[in-house]
Amino acid sequence: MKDHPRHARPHITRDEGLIFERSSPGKCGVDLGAPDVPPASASELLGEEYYRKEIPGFPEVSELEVIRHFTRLSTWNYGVDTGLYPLGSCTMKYNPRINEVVARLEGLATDHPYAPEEVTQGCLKVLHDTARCLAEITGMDAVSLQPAAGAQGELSGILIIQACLADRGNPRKYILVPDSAHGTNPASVATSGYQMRPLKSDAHGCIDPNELDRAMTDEVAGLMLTNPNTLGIFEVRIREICELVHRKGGLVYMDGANMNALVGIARPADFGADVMHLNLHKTFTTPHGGGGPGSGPVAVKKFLEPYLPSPMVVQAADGTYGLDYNRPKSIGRVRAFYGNFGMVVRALAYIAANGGEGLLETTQDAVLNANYVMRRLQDLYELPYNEPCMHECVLSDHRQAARGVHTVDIAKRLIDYGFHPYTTAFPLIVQGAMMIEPTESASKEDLDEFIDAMRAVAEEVEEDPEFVLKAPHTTRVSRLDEAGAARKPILRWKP
Amino acid sequence: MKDHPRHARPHITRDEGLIFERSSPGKCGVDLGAPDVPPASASELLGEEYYRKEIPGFPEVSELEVIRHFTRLSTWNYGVDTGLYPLGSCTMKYNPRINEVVARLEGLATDHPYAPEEVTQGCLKVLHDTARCLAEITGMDAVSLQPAAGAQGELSGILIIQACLADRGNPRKYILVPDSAHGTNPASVATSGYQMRPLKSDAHGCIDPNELDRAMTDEVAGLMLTNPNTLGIFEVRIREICELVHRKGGLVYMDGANMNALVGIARPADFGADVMHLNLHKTFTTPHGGGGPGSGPVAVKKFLEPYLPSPMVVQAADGTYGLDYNRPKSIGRVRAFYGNFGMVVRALAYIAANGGEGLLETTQDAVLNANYVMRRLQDLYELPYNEPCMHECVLSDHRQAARGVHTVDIAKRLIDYGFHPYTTAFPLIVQGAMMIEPTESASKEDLDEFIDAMRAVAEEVEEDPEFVLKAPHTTRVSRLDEAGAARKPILRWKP
Amino acid sequence: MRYLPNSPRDRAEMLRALGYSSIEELFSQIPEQIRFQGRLNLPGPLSEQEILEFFREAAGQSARKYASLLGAGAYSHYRPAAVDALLSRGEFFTAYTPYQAELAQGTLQAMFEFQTQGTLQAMFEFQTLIAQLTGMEVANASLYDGSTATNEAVLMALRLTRRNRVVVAKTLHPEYREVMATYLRHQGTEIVDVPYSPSGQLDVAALESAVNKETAAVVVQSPNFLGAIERFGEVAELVHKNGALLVVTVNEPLSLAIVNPPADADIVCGEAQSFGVPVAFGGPFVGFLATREKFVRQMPGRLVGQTTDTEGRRGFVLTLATREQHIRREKATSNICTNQSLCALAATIYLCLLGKQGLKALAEHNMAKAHYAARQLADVPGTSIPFASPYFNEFVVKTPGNADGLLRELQAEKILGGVSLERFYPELKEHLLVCVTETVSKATLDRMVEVHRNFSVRNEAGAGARSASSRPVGQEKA
Amino acid sequence: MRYLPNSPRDRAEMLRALGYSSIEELFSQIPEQIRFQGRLNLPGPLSEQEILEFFREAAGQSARKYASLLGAGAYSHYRPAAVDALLSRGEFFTAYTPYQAELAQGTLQAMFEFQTQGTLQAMFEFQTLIAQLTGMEVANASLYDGSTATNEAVLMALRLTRRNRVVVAKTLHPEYREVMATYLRHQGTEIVDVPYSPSGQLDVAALESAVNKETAAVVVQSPNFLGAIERFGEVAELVHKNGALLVVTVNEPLSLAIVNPPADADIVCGEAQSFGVPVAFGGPFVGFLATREKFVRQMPGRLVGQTTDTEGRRGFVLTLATREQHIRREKATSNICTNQSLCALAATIYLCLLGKQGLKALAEHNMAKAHYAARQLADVPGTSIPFASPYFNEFVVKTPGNADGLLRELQAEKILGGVSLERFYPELKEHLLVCVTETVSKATLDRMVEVHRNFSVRNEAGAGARSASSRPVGQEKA
Ligand SMILES: Cc1ncc(COP(=O)(O)O)c(C=O)c1O
Ligand SMILES: Cc1ncc(COP(=O)(O)O)c(C=O)c1O
Repeated sequence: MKDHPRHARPHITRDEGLIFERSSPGKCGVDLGAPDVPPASASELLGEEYYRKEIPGFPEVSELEVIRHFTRLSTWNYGVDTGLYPLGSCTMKYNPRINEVVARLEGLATDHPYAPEEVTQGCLKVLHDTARCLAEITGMDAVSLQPAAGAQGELSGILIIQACLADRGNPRKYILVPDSAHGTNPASVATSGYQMRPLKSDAHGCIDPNELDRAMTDEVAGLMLTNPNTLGIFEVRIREICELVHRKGGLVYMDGANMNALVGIARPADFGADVMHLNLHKTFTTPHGGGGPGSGPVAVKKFLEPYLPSPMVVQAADGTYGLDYNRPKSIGRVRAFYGNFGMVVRALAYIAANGGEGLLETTQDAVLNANYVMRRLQDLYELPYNEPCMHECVLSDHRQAARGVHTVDIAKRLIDYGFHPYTTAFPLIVQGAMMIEPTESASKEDLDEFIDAMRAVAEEVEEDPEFVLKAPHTTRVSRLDEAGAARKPILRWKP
Repeated sequence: MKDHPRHARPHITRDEGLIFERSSPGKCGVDLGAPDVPPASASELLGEEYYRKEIPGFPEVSELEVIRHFTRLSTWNYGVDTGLYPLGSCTMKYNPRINEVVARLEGLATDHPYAPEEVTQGCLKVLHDTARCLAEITGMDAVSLQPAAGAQGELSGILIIQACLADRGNPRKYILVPDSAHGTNPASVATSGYQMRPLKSDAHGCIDPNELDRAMTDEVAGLMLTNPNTLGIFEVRIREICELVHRKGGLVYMDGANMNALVGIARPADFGADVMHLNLHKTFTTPHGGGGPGSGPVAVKKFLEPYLPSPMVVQAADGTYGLDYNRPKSIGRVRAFYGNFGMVVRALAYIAANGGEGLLETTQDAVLNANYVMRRLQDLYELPYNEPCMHECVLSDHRQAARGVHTVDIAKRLIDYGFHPYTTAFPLIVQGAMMIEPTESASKEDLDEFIDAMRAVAEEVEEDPEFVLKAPHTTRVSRLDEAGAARKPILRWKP
Repeated sequence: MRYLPNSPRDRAEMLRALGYSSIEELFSQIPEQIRFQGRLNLPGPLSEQEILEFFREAAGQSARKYASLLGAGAYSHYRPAAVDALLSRGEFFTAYTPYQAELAQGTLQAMFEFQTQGTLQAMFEFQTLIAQLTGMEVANASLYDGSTATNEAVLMALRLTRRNRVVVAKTLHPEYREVMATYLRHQGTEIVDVPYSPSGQLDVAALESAVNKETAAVVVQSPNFLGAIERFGEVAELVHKNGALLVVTVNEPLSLAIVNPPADADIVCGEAQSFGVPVAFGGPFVGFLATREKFVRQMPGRLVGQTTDTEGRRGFVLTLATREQHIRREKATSNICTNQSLCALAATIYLCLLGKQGLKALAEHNMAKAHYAARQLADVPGTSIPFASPYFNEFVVKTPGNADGLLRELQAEKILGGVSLERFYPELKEHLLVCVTETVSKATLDRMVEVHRNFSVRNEAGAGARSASSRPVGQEKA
Repeated sequence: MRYLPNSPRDRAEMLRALGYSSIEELFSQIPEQIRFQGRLNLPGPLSEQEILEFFREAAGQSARKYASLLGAGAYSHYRPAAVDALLSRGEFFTAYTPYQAELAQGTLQAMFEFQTQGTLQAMFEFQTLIAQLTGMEVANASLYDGSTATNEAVLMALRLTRRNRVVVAKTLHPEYREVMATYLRHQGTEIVDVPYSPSGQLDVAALESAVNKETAAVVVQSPNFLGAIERFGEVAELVHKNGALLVVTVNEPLSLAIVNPPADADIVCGEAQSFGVPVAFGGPFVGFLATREKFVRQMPGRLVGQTTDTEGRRGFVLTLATREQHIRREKATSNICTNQSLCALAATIYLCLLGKQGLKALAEHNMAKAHYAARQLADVPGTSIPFASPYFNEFVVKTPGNADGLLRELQAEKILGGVSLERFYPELKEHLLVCVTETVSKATLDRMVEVHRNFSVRNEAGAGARSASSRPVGQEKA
């Protein structure tokens, strides 16, 4: 088989067992010293009934060992800092370092949520400013920063629709969700108490207005759509679609996870969405952190503002900020306190670093990059929906599957080439989907390397499919036994 | 060949070219904005004669690319954070994280050396406190924190001897340096203007008092010794040795690079040293940083205090701190400002974290670890000087060399086992030296793994010397062409 | 823009390759009338130095100069430097969730474990640590926060019991109760409150009458919102007798280092912010949920499992993903996707650093300080500690006058003296919830007591019907 | 102790393996009389929280609340967040020098390049960046600081020319001159000073008479200690005509982004602290030394070279180690071993971030600010800018009265207004050295000028022999 140029090589990395296996009695990673108050015997204060003698199996290690342990673990990870992370739908963009600095400033990182408003004006201002910026970017009128992640933003939004329609007399029963939707959409609908009704996409991967017209009965509360949709395609008839829903007494929820395609280009409020969420951990550069924390602000049109979660941050006439709990129509709280504040700080820092022009340039690069990848790969990989794409593109393994190699296998082989794989298996409407979102954080150089790798793998599939099926060949672990893990789950260490 | 258990495996790592190769015109990793003063044309202010249009070849990259570039480079390094670093004579111990925090505190990290003393009392206090601690630890009476590293500490100390003897009437001509000494010792002597006279070690690897007696003529200004010496052996006749030098009108300089063996156990001033340096980047946990910065304070007995570098930090009767420049007998400055202050902050944090007891426990662990390694390896590797060791031990490749495998080869093979090698080729008095300093930062578990690896390599040398000679087998690069590099040096990138 | 790695030349080349003559053409499919024509009215562009100045300014308008006795679900503990040093490694904080899995050829195939083994192993350790702390068998890899974790526990109990009625202690954090109300409102679930007894603990008699055979779960917090550590023996019996599940919420889990975990609980959930996660104005925090092994298939959120690779080496994967939204969509056990991984990592690092001895010592340290403060306050004439049950680092103090007034006086002394309880419990008008952690010095506590004393003296003088209002509050109808 | 990874059990097992019954026995070879018997009188042990408090206290007694116009070899520039984020990676800051090499079987074999390729490549980039900035052919991988770099340059020139006389501009940083005096005193080297001219630049006539055929090097700083940018054409000619080497020191190398490098110099050395290294009360900083290729074998300090591995892949090694102390011992080109690697890495990261455009823009920014300040000051009656030569971000201002008094007045306004020059140049009694970087706001500059104005008004009023003292200082005998 031809030896294709790769942009990665194996290098020795340390093994590292579980921290519990390093433990030895008497070690400790902190020294606390004596308290400055008279000592008190916890066992006496608590008495036998309550007093716990020890936590069996808890680790005992020194500070150094903790540093080594997690440093070593970290080296087995791949992050945006490592390289291109073209994971479709995840918007793995650069996480600016200044954001990490400002989020850790004493005051912002330390203020207590129940401290009096007059001593937390800085935090409140950050919340208020960010809400205002997000309203400007989406064209919406009001924003709550409370939801902890996208899925919670979705739930909040659906509950808002419910509250509004209930106020109008009938909350109705169903929410329409296109079959291309992200898994959280149907799950959030289910959590809200609505029932989900799927909506079939048309030949262009988009919502079919006729289909929608049929589905949009008076039992349907609204439509939950994603724009650009999960194929990376802009719903060109969006206006018509929203009007249709509105005409039939429904409301339009927009999943804003793909806003990286639209910032500065088009505003959901302008094309008809009534309520939407944003993922600060996608569009607004707050780090994914290996799975969170995220932040999923929900933005609404004026008429939905009364339903937003409580409390809201408000600015008084004298310029001071405060929390407004007097919101009788609110859906209530979706979590404790005011949201993932630390993420909000980072998002605001990102917005301010860019300004309007910077954000527009960012969107342009994101879309340019995705189109470049799509066009340079479509001769070797099937392009199921041949439309200009926005921030991401979806190819498929159709041709490779004929040789027994599927999207997952190609993804794993990419690892040997030094890349994090694209998203596989999503959206569900594309069999063998390969969903590629380079984001604006990829340079042309990165993309060319990635494209070369993808093309090389396509060749390998022709020449030696078995080899690809066994990939990756250069990682610390080889293919793991998933089935065994699920059959007899081992979910914790035991001595 | 037997497959020995290894504590490391290869894992894919990204390639990364030179930053210059990523450059593309118009990119920039910062945005400065406009100055808040009226703009000025540098080209006009400077005129053609002075004005530089551009720096040819200078890189142009985005912030993200800088992050990726250096993150990737870092993954090719091995640090104390990665694992055991038994590099003899280097004292590669844990660098506490709190030290990094306090050294970066605004005020300590930002004060200007020429700011008035009344507004820099905090920095001056840190210098003063640290000097006092180091005096206590060494038993010396005065300490200057000015020298930038060990070698500069050595030079300062030798110049102090020179100044003192000159004051006494005759600076003399020679300094005696044992043949086991670190390379900086003879180099520092040469820099001072003295001439170096080597002193042969005795059968125990120590200074031979008879030999010393012969060598210690009235042309000899003093003895520069290391204790424990570079074999890790405590000079048991140190008192006698110092007395001899003193009796013959000389002074004793002690290289304190090995103080990790002595803190809390013995004080150089108590056993006769007149002047010494410390390596804060060894004994006192300031990070090595891939080659510095270090800090090499010089400590002296009372009678040598007048000769210490200028200025000295002093405390006035009212408790305030200041700089004393009025030091007519001083050897002068050895560098600008007051020393590597940032390193001093870290060292003080380390001392305070430990207190006296902690430092003693540290020394004990360091010595225990070294003896443990020595005793568990001496059946397979030659132990040229069979003495109890202090903080490090020196074995040799004598037996392995018979099969054509040398210390360097064994060192390189250790890399495949997941370890950083020990020090090779030093001290010079041991042919094929393998100098192992585990430090107190190695746990028994680490040592057992290391010992297993060393034993496994010894077996491999027996079974398949060729394989060991080609090691390492698991690193990104294989053996590099040193000779070619030196013959036609390429010392910079060119377009 | 400094974050963008494409140069103008790169862009031009790519456009050319695509056959476009301008960047505008990329967006030509978007109908003209819905294109945004204006300029976004946003701050910036700012240089990094300007960003720093902006947020420094904001950070300056904070409570950072105040000593804080605020707890109530957000606890200030010292965060060792190693925590942030490790979290700041790009491989951790810039990685994605290792969550994708595909149902391929009938089996589930995970995709990203090769490049997220670090996070996966750390999450496995988190699960273990939480299981150890709570005394449960298994724990998941985090939920949003204590409030949603409690809510998810309730949803889980509804699924497990197929019942639709929940009994909740009034001393569950009031905001957690609000969250539950939001989520359950539309499920038609009945929520029944149980008051606290005069000791501050759950009113067991009231519980007895509240719990019945339709009850899915009983939810109790410990230490509860009033600081009281609950006793579970009788409670658990009552709950289980009715076939319901006992859900215990812990939002100051440091207590678990010296307080027995609720061994008879079915689900122990809560908030792990105390473990190395900054208070940060209330988020991001980190919810946890631990339970018995037999309930694992109804757990919400991600689970990391141990397995082996083809060469027999240990490795970690996300497992039981068929519970999750990306596989099961509307039938998933929860809609959660992104969770609080990095905060869970912080907690993992923190717990490893402190370890068995350190965590216990710290808990004792907190307890000693809180009890010192409470004793001093109890000595202030007119001021009392109304609840007699054992407490950890948080307790209620009753003042002889308007609590908000007292808080203002403390504030003038640069002390945030506690949370006024009236806001959450109208019957607790003159009561403050006071939390004392290791971050508060004895000197501050003494100063705090002085302010209380002065306040008491002044209010005692003017007080008329004092004896009436000092009757233990628990006896009032809750 | 929290840093120690051995448990009591580990220690006991190891002692047992060694046949010792106590840890004390490990030290039995040390004669009793020289064993330290007492307890070290040291602070601590402190918890991490206490350490933080101690240093916060110290940091509080600092000038951090002051705006600073201090330069003089230590420059406050904004440090982008990426610099510390990258330096803080353990693989960089906890690694050792990749310096060991052995002369084995007649050839030099380096040992540690396998595990330090990252540092090696970064240092190769540092060398390249310094060479580009200085316009020289090659640069080394750092020296201690600007002062020792200058001194090493002189020592190098002594070796290259085999002469023993050095001519030094009086406007070389006074502390650099002191360092040189310390090092050269014992080499019997003659040091000759050359004064500055009325313009602030080197007095070329004086240089002409000072330099001769015994002269090894002429050392000139630019911008010099008075802020003046030197012109080198004539100087270089003079130096080279005499067979000497021209050593140019630059300690504000940001100037090199808009000021032509001294193309005719033989060695350009100095201080790179400006590039992302904190001022930190004067250290650690980072010295650099660049020169012509033909002099490379006399260079001090480490050099990283590019080479290839057995498979033809590019790699980096420390090269020409036969110049260094660990190989050559007393015959080494310098005694330096540990250098300033991490600071050099900071500078490398910083320079990559700013890059061609950013560095130039920043230099222009500095220049605009400094010139604004100087113009405003020049407008203050009685205050003047005595030296007419071009300057970058630092200049001398002459005040109509006691400079220290003026500085105290500025200090009262929370401004550190400059360095009083009298301390270094007795003839410059009423002169201040003022440095203006991008970190100082216009508002601060305006406030500073106001203080000058008030000071001038007061002093002008009382001044008698003012006209005499305002004559350009350069004309006084230096
Ligand atoms: C299109 C889409 N919608 C919603 C979500 C859910 O967001 P979160 O993970 O923040 O809950 C995602 C995230 O993966 C997504 O890609
Ligand atoms: C024994 C000994 N002496 C002196 C030194 C020189 O110290 P530095 O590298 O700080 O100049 C070293 C450092 O390697 C050493 O090991």
